[in-house]
Amino acid sequence: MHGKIMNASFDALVIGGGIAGGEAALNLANNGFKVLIVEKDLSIGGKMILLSKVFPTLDCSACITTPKVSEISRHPGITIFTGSEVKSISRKSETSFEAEVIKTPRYVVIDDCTGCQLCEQACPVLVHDQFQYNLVGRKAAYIPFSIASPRVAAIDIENCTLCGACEKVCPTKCIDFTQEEEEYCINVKTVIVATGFNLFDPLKIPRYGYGTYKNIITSMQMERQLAPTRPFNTILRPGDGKVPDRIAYVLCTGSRDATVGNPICSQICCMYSIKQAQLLMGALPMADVTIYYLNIRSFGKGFEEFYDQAKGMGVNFVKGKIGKITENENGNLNLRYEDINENVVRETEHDLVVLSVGVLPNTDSKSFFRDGDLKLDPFSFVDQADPLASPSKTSIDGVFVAGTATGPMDIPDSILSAGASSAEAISYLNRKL
Amino acid sequence: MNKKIGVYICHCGGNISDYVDVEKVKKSIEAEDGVFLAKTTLFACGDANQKEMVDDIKENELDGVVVASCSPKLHLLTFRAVTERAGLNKYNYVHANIREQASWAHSDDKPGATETAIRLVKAAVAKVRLAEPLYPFIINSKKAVAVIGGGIAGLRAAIELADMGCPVTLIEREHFIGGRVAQWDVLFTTNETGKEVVTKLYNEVIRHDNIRLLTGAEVISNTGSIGDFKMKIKVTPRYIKAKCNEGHLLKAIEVCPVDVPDEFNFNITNRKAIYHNFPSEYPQTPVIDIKNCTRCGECEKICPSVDFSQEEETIEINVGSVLMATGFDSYTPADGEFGYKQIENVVTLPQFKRIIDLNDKKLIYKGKEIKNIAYIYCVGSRQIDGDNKYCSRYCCTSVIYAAMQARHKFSDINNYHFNRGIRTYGKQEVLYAESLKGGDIYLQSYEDAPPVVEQNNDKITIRINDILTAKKEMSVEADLVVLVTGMVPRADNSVASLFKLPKGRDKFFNEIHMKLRPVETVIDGITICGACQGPKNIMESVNSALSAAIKSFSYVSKGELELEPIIAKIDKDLCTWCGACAEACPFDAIKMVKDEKKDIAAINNSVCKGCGMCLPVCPSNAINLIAYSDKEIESMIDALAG
Amino acid sequence: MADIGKKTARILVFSTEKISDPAIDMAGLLKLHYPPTVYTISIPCSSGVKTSWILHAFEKGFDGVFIAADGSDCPYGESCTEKTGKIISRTQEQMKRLDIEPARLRMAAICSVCSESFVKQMKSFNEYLLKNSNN
Amino acid sequence: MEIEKGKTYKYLREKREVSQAAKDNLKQFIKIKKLILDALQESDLTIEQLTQKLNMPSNEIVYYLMSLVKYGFVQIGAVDDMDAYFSYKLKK
Amino acid sequence: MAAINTEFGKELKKYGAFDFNACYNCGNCTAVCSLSTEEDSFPREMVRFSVLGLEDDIRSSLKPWLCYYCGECSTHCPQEANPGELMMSLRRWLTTEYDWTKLSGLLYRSLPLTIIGFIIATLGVLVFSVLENFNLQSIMHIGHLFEIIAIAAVFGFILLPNIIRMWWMIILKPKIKVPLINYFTSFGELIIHMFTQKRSLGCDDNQLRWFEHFIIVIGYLGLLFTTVFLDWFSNDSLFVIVLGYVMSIIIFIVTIDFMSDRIKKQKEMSKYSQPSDWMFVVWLFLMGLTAFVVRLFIDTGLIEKNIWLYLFHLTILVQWALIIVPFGKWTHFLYRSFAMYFAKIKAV
Repeated sequence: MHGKIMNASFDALVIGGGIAGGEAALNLANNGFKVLIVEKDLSIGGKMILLSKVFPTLDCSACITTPKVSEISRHPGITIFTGSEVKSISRKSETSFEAEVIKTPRYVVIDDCTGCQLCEQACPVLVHDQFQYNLVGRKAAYIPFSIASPRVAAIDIENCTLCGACEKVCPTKCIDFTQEEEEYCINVKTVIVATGFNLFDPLKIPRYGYGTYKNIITSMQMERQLAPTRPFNTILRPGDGKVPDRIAYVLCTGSRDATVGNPICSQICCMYSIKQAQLLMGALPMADVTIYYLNIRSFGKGFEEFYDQAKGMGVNFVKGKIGKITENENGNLNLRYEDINENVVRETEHDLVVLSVGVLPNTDSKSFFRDGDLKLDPFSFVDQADPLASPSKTSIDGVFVAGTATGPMDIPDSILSAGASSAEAISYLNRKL
Repeated sequence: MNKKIGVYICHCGGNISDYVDVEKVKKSIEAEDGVFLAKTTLFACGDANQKEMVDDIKENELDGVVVASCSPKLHLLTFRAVTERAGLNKYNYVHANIREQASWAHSDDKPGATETAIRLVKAAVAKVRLAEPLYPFIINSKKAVAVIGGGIAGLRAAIELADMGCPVTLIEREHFIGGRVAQWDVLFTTNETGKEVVTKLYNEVIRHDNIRLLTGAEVISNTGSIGDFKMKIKVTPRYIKAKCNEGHLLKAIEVCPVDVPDEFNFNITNRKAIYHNFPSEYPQTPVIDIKNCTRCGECEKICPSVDFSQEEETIEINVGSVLMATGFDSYTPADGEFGYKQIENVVTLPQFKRIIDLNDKKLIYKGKEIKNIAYIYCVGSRQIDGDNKYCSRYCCTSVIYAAMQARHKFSDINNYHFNRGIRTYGKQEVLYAESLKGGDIYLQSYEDAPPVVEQNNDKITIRINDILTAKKEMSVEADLVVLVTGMVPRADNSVASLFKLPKGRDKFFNEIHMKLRPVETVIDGITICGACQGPKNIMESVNSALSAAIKSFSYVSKGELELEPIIAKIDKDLCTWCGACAEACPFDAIKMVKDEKKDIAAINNSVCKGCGMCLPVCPSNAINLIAYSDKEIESMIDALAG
Repeated sequence: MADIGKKTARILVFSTEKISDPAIDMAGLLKLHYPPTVYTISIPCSSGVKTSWILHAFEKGFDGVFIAADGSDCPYGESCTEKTGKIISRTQEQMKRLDIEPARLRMAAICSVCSESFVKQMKSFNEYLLKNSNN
Repeated sequence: MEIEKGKTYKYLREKREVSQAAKDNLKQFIKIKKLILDALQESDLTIEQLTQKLNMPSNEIVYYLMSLVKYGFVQIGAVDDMDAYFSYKLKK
Repeated sequence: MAAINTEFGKELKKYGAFDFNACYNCGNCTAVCSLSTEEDSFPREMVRFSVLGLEDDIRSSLKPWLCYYCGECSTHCPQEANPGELMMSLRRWLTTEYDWTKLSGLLYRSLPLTIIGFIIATLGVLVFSVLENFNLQSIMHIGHLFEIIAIAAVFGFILLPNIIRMWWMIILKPKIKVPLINYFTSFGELIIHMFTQKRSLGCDDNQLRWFEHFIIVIGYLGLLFTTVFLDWFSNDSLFVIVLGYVMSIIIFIVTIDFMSDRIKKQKEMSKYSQPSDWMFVVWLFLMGLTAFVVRLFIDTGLIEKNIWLYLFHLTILVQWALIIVPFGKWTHFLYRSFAMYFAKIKAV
């Protein structure tokens, strides 16, 4: 059905171009191995590149990610397929795998695009911008975000009306609607699964009213509002554009909750919420920020001190899980919870509510391998075959796992896990070659 | 020579531009001598800007570049690489730190911050004006790594390095390997015992030709640096012949009259001067603890394998990189802290784990059967008054798991957890849920109102104002109190001071950057991993160990390294050889040589570290440090003075 | 909030790349404010500061010079503290001769995490210099 | 069909049906864009005022207005006395 | 200072509670409960007291009675600790605490003992019938007298002392000072709640449940009034006959719905049924049904030849009056109403 199938071979296939996949690929390439990164999104950098600042140092996330990302994209030993998906992987021999990779058309010739954004200006269509988590719109011809890598345009064909406006203005004639899906047959010796995580969808908790009440956002939407590449120029309620001054964080939204099928702790929400609270207090000095929590899990290096710092800045911490949320006529929200310290149920009004959504597995990895060979753990993360002595080993010899594909973890842990998987992959390659 | 200089001023996505008027900075330096172009950018480090810089340098034939952005610790190397890609020598690049030292430091004073930034950028421009191209020295890097510490992290790193094809010397201070993991019994998630894990790794270690294992070994000196560390290692003998008869040895242990506290069991039991840690420890040969041995000779009479003639050795090794995996100590509570050492039956978590391991069927401690156990959390962690502000991260899971193990192994155990908020992060949460369902009782207090342990007659009572019960005062009578002690840095960290490793606020070893360079230290060639870097559980330790292994490997794998050409330089005309510089040099890098007419000093390029200690002592001002010459420093001072 | 526009002393800091620089950076990171007229020049080691540089700074109008010394943490060896001390005393003697108040040169060991101590030093030095300024 | 560079959209038009949803979405955006820009033509307005004037849900106004800011049609004006609402004006 | 007693939790499991130990004290249950107020927050506090075994605090608390078991707390409990079922178990436990005879505790904890009790009641009816030579007239007459006497006796010897014990536990022992006048001013509350259970209207689930309960209370009291005071089976007034029919129909129709819920287990509150729950609803159903059929047989003249039918009805009646009413779930109806009354007294 497709034209031709292209063949290529690499030493290692890294699935996922987030921070873990990127770090693993760099380690491998720096040691002389040829690496292919297959990234589903239009840009590498994963979720981290979209964050505001990172705890506990408050470095801006982009400042850490962008140089890494440009190092990856420049590296002669690394090939990157963006907008591509692994369809299947099967073992071909003792020492090799064959991967079927589908590259969906971008309708833009990456090498020719200069990122001038003229097409974006010309495009008449406006749809929700997924990289701004739907807070604003984007065009159907668009550059994913300003620090994307590659920073080139793409056409969202689902929403494109084929009016041709973009093509008319493109100075380098790099827009090409004749592109078709390409199928690659990739031969590799080892595979690193770095498929990352999904965020919990709060629509699954109807009593919180996300989606219905417009001034409830997810933590990722707040992350975007605080990021340098933010959608609004300041922090605004998406319901009516008001600058909020009583902001609430609802921790454990979709974590530690058997009723939504996710009994585990997401490990990062406490800290990112504390970080956002600190940033909000900086951005909106008059605002009150309240964090409703079950237990604060500030366990990492410098985390407890960071938590103390937030308390010192005046962030209000209330122990109690939010039971339900109702909306007032002015768009403000009433949060009902039990104040555990006082042992009484209370209802408190806030004008913006941030749901600190949890980490869910990205179950894509399940379908890569034939016959369900890649074992998953009870929570559908990639199972670690030997979690204590070889944390990146999976149930398949020669396939390693890095970062949040094995479970929730923060950025430093993801990077260490990526380091571990690349180390194991290199010694595997040494043993097999 | 008039340079063409390009200046890039970074917004840092608001980090700088929120406090520093970057446009004003740009305007005020545009007129500076030599500045050809000045630009502001949202992210200087972003790919797009990097490309733009390369294009600018090429197109305009710039021969000097300044980026004013964050600390050079983060991105000096990034921009040096950019200039190199553009075909410009990377030492024609100068970094101005206007984030940490201007926008952030003076975020309370925007005009002040802007003014500071202007001066800092002008100083950088002044410096780059005088910069000259420099070329790195290439040195040989010995393809070998020393791994210090034979615990789980060290073992795992050593195996990985060996697998990657790198010779490793694994140095363990104790006579037995396995570190803390060997001391733990059943381990969380896999239910393997610590012994099983250590056995598995030990078998790999001895299988490997690339690994040389030294036990009872301590690093006593280090000279040299990256690529070429020269270390002396003192190896204490076992005083037992390698080939020994086990039956005889067991008898020898039996007859030994010495009785000293057994550190392996955290002093809850005693051992002899000739001892095993446990029957299957590694290496399997027992040891005579010569410090406590009375030389009575009883063992020698029974066992021909005992050999007091063995002598301490000093081994010299030469490696390209050092990987530190020295582990942690468990916090020792102060006398009287929750009754420690004042009330009998108050033990620490590691002791408790050993107690579980040593008992069978019934849980007996000090002759009494234990039924009710109280666990007091955060002892030595998250301290309000003490120094340890940090959370030790592993203890919640560790103690919950140990408590469950006690409940399963022995009958009728009641567990009471006096905690400050349970932190079973990630998948460990299921363990907490299981513990609750199993009937363990959790009581929570705030840090400023910890539980109180009291002894009345024979009974130990623990009282707490439980915030989960509206701060009602609750009490429990316990047979055993377990203090859940956190991780602290090793008390004896002499090996670290040999290498001058920097420590963080928490006194653990500090990495350069938690996310960018998480296992590297400011001392080139030395990597850190495991719990010596901060509290970690086993999986996290191993992840960092493998990351450190690959980093250490990258220092030595190519056999050579590039070194910074920043060294001292002698002005032959001015030098009159007085010897003051040679005396001042801590590295012995300066020697006298005969020049045409006179004696002068000469620098050994590959030994000089570029510290500059020789500069101020020269009476004739004949020495300058490359890139820090009088001219450069003075022109910077001029620029800063404004 | 700082008193914006209030006069502060001009202080030149010689700090070291591996030890005191990180502390000064961290002071910024933690937003521990100090006078904005404090400028830093980074060098490899505090025992490499030349007297002539310090005198040059006074000549150019700096009110004070501060050496953020490595102290015992110095990666180049333990002699650093002693050597830096000697430079200070030698320079101060020269300053006396040139009729510059010797207290306008200060030194303190700033370890890699001594951010608070650095800021304290800068504030007290600033106050001292303002009080004793001739204007 | 011959493919002409710069007019490849014509090629795809032959092969691919543009979905009705995409067409509707475009129509709606053009309509709302015009409404908002016309309203701002008269005077600077806050989102609250726009909501009343256009009789549209305020969250939709936020979405479209911010998109218009993003693409340079509208710029952000002053904030009110309560620091609560910004006004918006046309970009000249 | 209160000592922790883990035995209590184990005891409570005999009353049907389970998994409540899993509670990690997030307070979600309290927050989603629409009956929970700042003055009276539950159920988490009760869960916590149960885990720690704070018997005295539970005994003196009215909170278990303030819950009408809509089940929201259990549905949304992130630890699946079933606070709703715990509250139900606490009501059972409290019932036995109030009961001076302690017989209700036996019934809740042991199904065999319950069955023996029912068999004894059945045998009693049989023995009595044999003694009366199966004479329908005299059996029906004595049956009617029995009803009057049983009601008076159960109320006088068991329920009244138990309510006094309840009062002692809730007001007297915790030394709560209550002005005497409150007892009179709050009396209306008792009556209103007894007949309408209006508090359950605050529950989130639906108004139908409240309506059903209301109807069944009306039906039950109506049937009781018709049979006992109007002597339905011996009365010839058309109004009384129809009234009895209507009341008994209401009872068995509504109980059928209740039973089907318990079988379907779709609603949270009907997921976990204890024998005591089943007994209550089944016997109520049988009462309504048998009373209906007996009167039908009387009206159609079939009863003479089918005296067993009346005996069956009588057996149900005896079991109901002597076991379920004084010791079983029926008491909840009474205690709940008094709980509202005491709550009002305390609050005024």
